[in-house]
Amino acid sequence: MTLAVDPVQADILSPVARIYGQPLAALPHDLYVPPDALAVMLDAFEGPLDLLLYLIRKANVDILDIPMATLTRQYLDYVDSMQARNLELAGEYLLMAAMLIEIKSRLLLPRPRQVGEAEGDDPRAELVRRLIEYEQMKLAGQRLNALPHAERDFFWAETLVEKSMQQRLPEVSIGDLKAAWDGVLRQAVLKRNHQISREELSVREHMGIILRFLRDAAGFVRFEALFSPVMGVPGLVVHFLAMLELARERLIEITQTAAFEPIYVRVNDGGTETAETDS
Amino acid sequence: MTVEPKQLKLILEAALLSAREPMSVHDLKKMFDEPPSTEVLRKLLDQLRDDWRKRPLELLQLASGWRFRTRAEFLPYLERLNPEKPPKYSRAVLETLAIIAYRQPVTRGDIEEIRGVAVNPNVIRILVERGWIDEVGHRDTPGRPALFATTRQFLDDLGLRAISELPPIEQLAQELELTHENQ
Amino acid sequence: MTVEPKQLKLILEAALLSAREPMSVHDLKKMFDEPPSTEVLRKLLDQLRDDWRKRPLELLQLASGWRFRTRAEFLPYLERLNPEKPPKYSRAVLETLAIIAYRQPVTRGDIEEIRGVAVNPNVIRILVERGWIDEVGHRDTPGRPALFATTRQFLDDLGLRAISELPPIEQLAQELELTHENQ
Repeated sequence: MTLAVDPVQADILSPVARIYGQPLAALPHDLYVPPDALAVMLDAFEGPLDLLLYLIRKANVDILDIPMATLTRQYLDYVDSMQARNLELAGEYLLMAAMLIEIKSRLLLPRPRQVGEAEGDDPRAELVRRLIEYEQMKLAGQRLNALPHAERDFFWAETLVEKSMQQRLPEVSIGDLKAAWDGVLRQAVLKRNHQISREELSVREHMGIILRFLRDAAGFVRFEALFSPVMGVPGLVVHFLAMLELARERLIEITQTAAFEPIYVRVNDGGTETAETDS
Repeated sequence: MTVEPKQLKLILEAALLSAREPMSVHDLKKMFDEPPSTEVLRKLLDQLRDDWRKRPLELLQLASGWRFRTRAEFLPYLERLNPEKPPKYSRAVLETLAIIAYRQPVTRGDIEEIRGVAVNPNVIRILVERGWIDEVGHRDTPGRPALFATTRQFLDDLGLRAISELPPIEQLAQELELTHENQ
Repeated sequence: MTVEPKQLKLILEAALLSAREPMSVHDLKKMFDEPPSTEVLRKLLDQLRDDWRKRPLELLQLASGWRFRTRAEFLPYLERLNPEKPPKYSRAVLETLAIIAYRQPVTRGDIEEIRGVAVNPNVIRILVERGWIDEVGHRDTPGRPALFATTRQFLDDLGLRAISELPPIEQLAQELELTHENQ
């Protein structure tokens, strides 16, 4: 598409109206919009460029071949009616009016066309560039609006996560435990009222195991039942030591009715009998 | 411990259905002691998307990750649940958004030049509050005007992965010409 | 227009998967020009709940309506996406636990003697509820105080095979001396 640079031909006011080189017998019926009607649409336009685009589209003329005289007259009619009703809106519109008048007057001045003249030398070029860019953005805005929008055209999945279903328990590491023990020891040293002695830990663990076993058995348990070969020799020894320790601390009761009779063990439930003699 | 693929997919599904944000592959990996490879995750995400083909939600890959959304066909029903209609954006807002989206980063002055009118501060505020645009810097010209650009959330909310997925502007120019030829 | 049951179920699913609140049958009816009967809706909701039996979410009927919720088994994974700082035990709890672990079986009196302060009953309760200690008997002394020992679960939770795998007490005694000398 080329710009029709003949100023006279471009001016739709001239008797021979041409649009895309097509002569028009009469102006399109909607080329002229009465200013009163425009005033009704006062707020419908986003600015002078929007108004110009409207006038151009209404006139069915090519944006690249703007009939400056008609356009300018239409535009000024509109601005007049705007000014009559709403002065403060007119600032940008007036600036545009001045620009249109300037372009029109430049087009009217006959000027020989130079060879190799750039299109940009058409006085309308800058206006056309701005109109095209504005229209692009106007259409782009419509396109964006047509895209599905979150919350308007669709909703995100939103399901419940109930964190409270999963109770978070404090974590304790072996290191924490050791640090706590160190703290206890330091306290104990400061108080100097407690003797810390070397101790075989596993005996203590087996004391717990035996007590738990006896508790669950709830009554006398045969001595042998407390030992299992799977413990291995070291395990059995520790287990036996644990039992002796328990007896010494009077935590369990060991009974035997006569020599070589079965030995029974139970938790010391506070009965007055003592089992030490039998152990 | 490694999680087997079937279980893995269920975990991804649980996470994506309950997430309040799009989840990137990087985010998803955080759920595992021994995270599956990016390749495995992508494959499972694709499978998941396929699994949901006939379901009322669709799994989308957005700018900031993957997220489930309701399919458009259910909108007429769902919108009745929210009597509060989402705001319709004015032409001023939409045009400003388009200029920021297609010409970013731009200053208020750039927007005014393209639109030919002063920018109403409310228009910028609406877009900033929606989380769709933000200030990304200042142009080194007198007054050091703020430069605006669209955010990740803008892309996410429009279901796009990148700005390049916006309706192309070249196409608009073509349409412009086509419109003329048809007249 | 009436919607056929299959489509109806998809609409319900879309609504429930994207709802921010539990939805009552009354709410769900709002989506339709000609709402299905309460009976039909309940039947479909039951079906939907069944459909999701093997899926990572469960459809729950709560006091205020129906809602999809992530199944508990997936929470440990989701938890990692937004890790909250794990709660910590107080020094009293840790020291009591250490004493029980190293000196078991011990009575409350033993713990008090070692720590030099009275044992808060809550401390024992916390550890019992955690399943890390339990009563294994009573000492045959006046008042027959309960004896506490650590449990198998304590070992499991700390990744130990036996109490003997705790940092040995001899070492602690040496450290004690060293600490002592350094003072």
